[in-house]
Amino acid sequence: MSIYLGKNSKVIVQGITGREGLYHANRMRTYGTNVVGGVTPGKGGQKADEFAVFDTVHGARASTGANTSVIFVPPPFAADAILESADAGIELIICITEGIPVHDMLKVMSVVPKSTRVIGPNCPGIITPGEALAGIMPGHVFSQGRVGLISRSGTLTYEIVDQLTRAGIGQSTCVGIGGDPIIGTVFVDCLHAFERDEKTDAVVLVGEIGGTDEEDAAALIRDKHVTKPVVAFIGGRSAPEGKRMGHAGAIVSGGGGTAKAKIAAFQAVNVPVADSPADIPELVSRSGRQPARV
Amino acid sequence: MSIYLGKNSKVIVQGITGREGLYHANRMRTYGTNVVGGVTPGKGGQKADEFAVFDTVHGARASTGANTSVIFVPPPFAADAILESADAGIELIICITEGIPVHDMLKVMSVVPKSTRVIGPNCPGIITPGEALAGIMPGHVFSQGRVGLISRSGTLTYEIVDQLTRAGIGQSTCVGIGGDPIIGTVFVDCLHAFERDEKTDAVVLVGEIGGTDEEDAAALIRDKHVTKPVVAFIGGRSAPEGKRMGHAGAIVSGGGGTAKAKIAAFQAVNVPVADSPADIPELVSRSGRQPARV
Amino acid sequence: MRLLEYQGKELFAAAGIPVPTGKVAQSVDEAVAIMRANPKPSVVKAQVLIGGRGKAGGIKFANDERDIVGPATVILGMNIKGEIAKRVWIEQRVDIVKELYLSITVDRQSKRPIIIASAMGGMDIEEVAASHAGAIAKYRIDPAMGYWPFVGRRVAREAGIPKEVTSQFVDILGKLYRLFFDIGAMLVEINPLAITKDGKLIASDAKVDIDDNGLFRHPELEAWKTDLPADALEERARKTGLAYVHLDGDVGIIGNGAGLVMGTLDAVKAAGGEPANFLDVGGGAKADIVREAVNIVTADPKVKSLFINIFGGITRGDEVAKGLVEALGGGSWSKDKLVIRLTGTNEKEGREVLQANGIKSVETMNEGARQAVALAR
Amino acid sequence: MRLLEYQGKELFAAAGIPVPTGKVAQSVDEAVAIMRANPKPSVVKAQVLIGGRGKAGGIKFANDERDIVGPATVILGMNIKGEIAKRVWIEQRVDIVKELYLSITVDRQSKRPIIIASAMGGMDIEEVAASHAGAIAKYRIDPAMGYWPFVGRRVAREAGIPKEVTSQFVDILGKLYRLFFDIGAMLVEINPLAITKDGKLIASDAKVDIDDNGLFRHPELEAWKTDLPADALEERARKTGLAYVHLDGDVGIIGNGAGLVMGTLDAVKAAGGEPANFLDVGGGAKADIVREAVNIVTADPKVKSLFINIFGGITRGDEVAKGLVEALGGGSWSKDKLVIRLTGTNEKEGREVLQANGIKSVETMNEGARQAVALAR
Repeated sequence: MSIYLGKNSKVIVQGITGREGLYHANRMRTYGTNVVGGVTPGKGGQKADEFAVFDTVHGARASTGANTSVIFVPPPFAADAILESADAGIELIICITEGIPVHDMLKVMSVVPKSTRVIGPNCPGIITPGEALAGIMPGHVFSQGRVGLISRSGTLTYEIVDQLTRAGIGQSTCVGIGGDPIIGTVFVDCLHAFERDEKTDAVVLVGEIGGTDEEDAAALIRDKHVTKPVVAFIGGRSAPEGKRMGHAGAIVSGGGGTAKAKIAAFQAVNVPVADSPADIPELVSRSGRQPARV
Repeated sequence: MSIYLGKNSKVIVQGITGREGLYHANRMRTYGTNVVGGVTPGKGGQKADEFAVFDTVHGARASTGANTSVIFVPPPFAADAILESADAGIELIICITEGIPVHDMLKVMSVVPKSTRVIGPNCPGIITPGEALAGIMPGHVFSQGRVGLISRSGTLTYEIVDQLTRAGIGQSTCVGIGGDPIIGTVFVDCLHAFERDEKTDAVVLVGEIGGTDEEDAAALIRDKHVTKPVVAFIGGRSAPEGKRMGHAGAIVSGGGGTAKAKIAAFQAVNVPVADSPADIPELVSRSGRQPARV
Repeated sequence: MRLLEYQGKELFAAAGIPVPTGKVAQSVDEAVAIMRANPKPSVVKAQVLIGGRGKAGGIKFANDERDIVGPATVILGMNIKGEIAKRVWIEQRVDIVKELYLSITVDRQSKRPIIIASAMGGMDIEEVAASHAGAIAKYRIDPAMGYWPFVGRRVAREAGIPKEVTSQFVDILGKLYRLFFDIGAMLVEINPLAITKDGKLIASDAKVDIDDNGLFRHPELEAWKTDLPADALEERARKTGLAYVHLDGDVGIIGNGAGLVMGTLDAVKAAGGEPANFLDVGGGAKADIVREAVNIVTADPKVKSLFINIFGGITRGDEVAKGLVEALGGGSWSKDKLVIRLTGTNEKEGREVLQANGIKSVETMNEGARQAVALAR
Repeated sequence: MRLLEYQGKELFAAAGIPVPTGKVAQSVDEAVAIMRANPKPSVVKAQVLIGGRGKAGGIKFANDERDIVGPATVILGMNIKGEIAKRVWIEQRVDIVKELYLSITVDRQSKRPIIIASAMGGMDIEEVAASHAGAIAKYRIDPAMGYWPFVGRRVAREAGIPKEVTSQFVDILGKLYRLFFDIGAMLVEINPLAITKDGKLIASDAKVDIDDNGLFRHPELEAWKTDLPADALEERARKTGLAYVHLDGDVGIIGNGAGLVMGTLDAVKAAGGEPANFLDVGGGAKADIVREAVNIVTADPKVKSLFINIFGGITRGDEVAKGLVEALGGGSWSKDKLVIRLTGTNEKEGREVLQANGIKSVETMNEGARQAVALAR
């Protein structure tokens, strides 16, 4: 295990009897993740493919010892699902669902205990290559190694990871933190974790327009809380103000959240910012400590 | 200073331009309390007797460095006043107001930071004899000494303290925790504080019917978290079930909260329970370590 | 403020919680009219706050306008453990196959609302707790979080609520929580929460207790107060702002501060007497309040002696003495059947007033209690 | 969903926030009728979402049914920075002595609603922030705590709100917070919040932005959607579940995943081109979705070349290729003006489909961007 997720993670899927939930439960298991069951209210006691289904997360946790949950339930019920997992003592909650009302997430994040880590929503999940995959990422593009990755975007992550892997640079853990305005885990959280992680030598940070998460990350680096090399990429340099670019959180408004400001913030703390995903492997290779090859 | 309140406490009065607020602000100052001002929204900049009046607790704290607030505002506005003080960083909030809706206190206690101590509501306040009085207690019956006192009742406290003082037994700090069902500070909190306090040798605990605070205190003593001698008195032995005895919290319901159960709980952990307030001085004198005389 | 069943059910219905169709009647004629308009097999229930009305004969059945006459006549005016039934609630019978229990109350220890549920409904929950603790599920809600459906699912599972009705249960619990919150309740209880033959959940009974301190936010509930059984003296005291509780003994008691008055009651009881009441004049009481307190306590014909126990903190001894003299001057009570103990602020001035009017005072609470008990003999 | 001023003011009024009396008109006749019914000195305001309507001539005045004709005629149909004013809001003028600023929005960093207030209202708050940072008060509310009056008092004091209107301000802020919460808003803004000559606060303007993800809880607001200016292609895409944003360039872009599409736009721009749009087909897109995506992008007459950039994670390359072939087969676009880059899951199968249909593909995103820009020249 690098950060958050590893071989000891026992994963349940909330919404396992749904099309998406079951499909990805199988994919995760195929990847090697220890998927111990799933939850769908009212369907407890049934089986979904080979997975045991429970009515409640409490029940699932009591029976399986699950410590991680991946959530696929529809937006109106997703906040409830997150809170249920937190209430049941699940430590790592990964919410894939896209389209959760922002106010639901405001409420969720204000009441979830500090000891619970929520990732997402509207995220592709998290992968520690060779150990476990919790989410919807295409496992085959990832490779084991010592570069951590944090990203607000899914496919852009795959694109970048694919290039890293092709360049022989493996990953310790890759976290898709999600494209919504209010998310459980932000760049700063992951940077802290990667900084402490012995299996990570450098970090790739994939940001985009909207908000100030990237600026906060730059401030953390400026204040020396992160000493490992960081390479950044910022998507949305060509996005006009006021237009939401697919992700609910990717919007430049009131002159705030521009790619320009984010790039400047990183450059000011000597974090190289790639012009194109294709440039990232080389920037990583050149960065401070040389990450070990696969 | 023994617990919570002492010479370094800088006290403001919320609701200082009200009749009660101003009367007791003057009484507190006369006792020697460092009353640095008061708050009444809309009346900032005025004077109430010799006290500076502020519009907000923030303003009062910024100008005076207040760390303690005594609240006299009417019930509909009292929860707001408590939260205002907490938000402004006041460390000790004593709410005298009687009649605050229970649901207001549920909300308040669920959002007030753990670092903020709320005493009351519906309480007479707190006194560290010879140092400071924050509340409505008649200061003249108290005397300096080494016995701590915690009580759900006001006048019963004065009655008991009067007897202690007449018997030559002074008090370190006396805390009126209030007679409502939901209160900020309970017996257990005060017992912990007195246990750690170097200036307290023994504790008098004045309970009454309703709830299980006394049973919780007995459990704390049973578990050796409190090693100093404790003497208890329980009011309401003659109260019938289902009748509220003056205090909103003093009610036996569903067979729970009886004086009998509370007395039994204390006796089971070798805490002597006085039959009458008049017996308390002798029980204190006989208890474990001999408290120092005034 | 404890509500009668019909009031609780009205709140339930407004909150979207299923209740049997029903109407309340204050007279036999009204009851007959109700059955004439809707001749369905019905339950006729005495509207009293006291428990155990069923065993006392306060629940009967009727099918039409003719056979409602008997039950309504018997129940209206019935004395159930001291409480008179002034109303009957007539509701259509439902076929019940199982009874559940569901309530939300205030948990003082955790400072949170607590949900209590059980698949063993229809009996006293304390009895279930004593005999089948495992059959009861409890959940303390963080009021900052509020109710979310997962809470209901968790409670349902832990209480062993049948799976077929779990989603109804979750829905009802959500509505019950909102009601609890909206009206500032101390207790909302559905016992039994019935499962009908056709698999529906329905609130067969309703027990609601609203926090008196929060009632100012609900003027719309004020009207119901007059429907509730009340002690005339308690009502009178409430209007003066005095805390008075009527009890069964013969020693009248007045004091200042709830704790001290409770202690005084205990002292009277310990001296072998029976307190007639609890009366707290509050802090800083002036002469007129003391006078009214004496009048209220002594208006109870059972009172044989009066014990006044004042510890002067904010309350001034001379004010108390003046009020007492005024009350006695008005002829409402004889000083021969009176014991007063006055200490604290202005005790000297107070005792002078008493002495000047020939009223004797004692030094301690226990001595006062002894004398008051002796006077009541 | 950004609301027009008149919609925002309707919400404000329902929430108890004082707004000037007003009515909305879609035609000159309607405007005349409004003034005939209520001939008061009025402001006539273009209902557009874009800022700066005042400077663009979109705000005029009228006193009666005769002199409304000119302003209404000019404003209705007016093109303000590309947005057509389809409605005017006619409201009674108020005598303003001072303008304040008040808003609540979502603070991403603290994950809390944030209240922003200033005694310097009537101008862009970002400008105030830049020039007079000290004149702005901010307060991040814990949503678990909710709004309490002390928050308003604190904000009022820190923003320098005049004391005479502080209690009104506290009240309005409480109502604004409830509205923000009730409708799931991303932004509620009153700028200016005017102080009238007679010392009353009134919302002179209203800016409301509701979270689209929360709209399903507010079917009552759905009707307003049709009043809002919208891009026809964006509407069409929304119905298919595609995320499409219309831009000003000539290189059409389709990709999967918001981040990848954004990155593709950036690559096109870096290659010297101008993206015509943003279009994300989402994860796991099937052939029919791809076909519709091609149709939507190429329906924009400005599009001169099309760049499709797919990274196959869940999305399968062969499905994308099939959809593309179908779209081209339908004649909606020529393969000569097309560049496709297909990688990841089933990339081989996809490329075979493309090859079989004479469609060439490139290896990298940057190469694709270069070719697409060249094709648009």
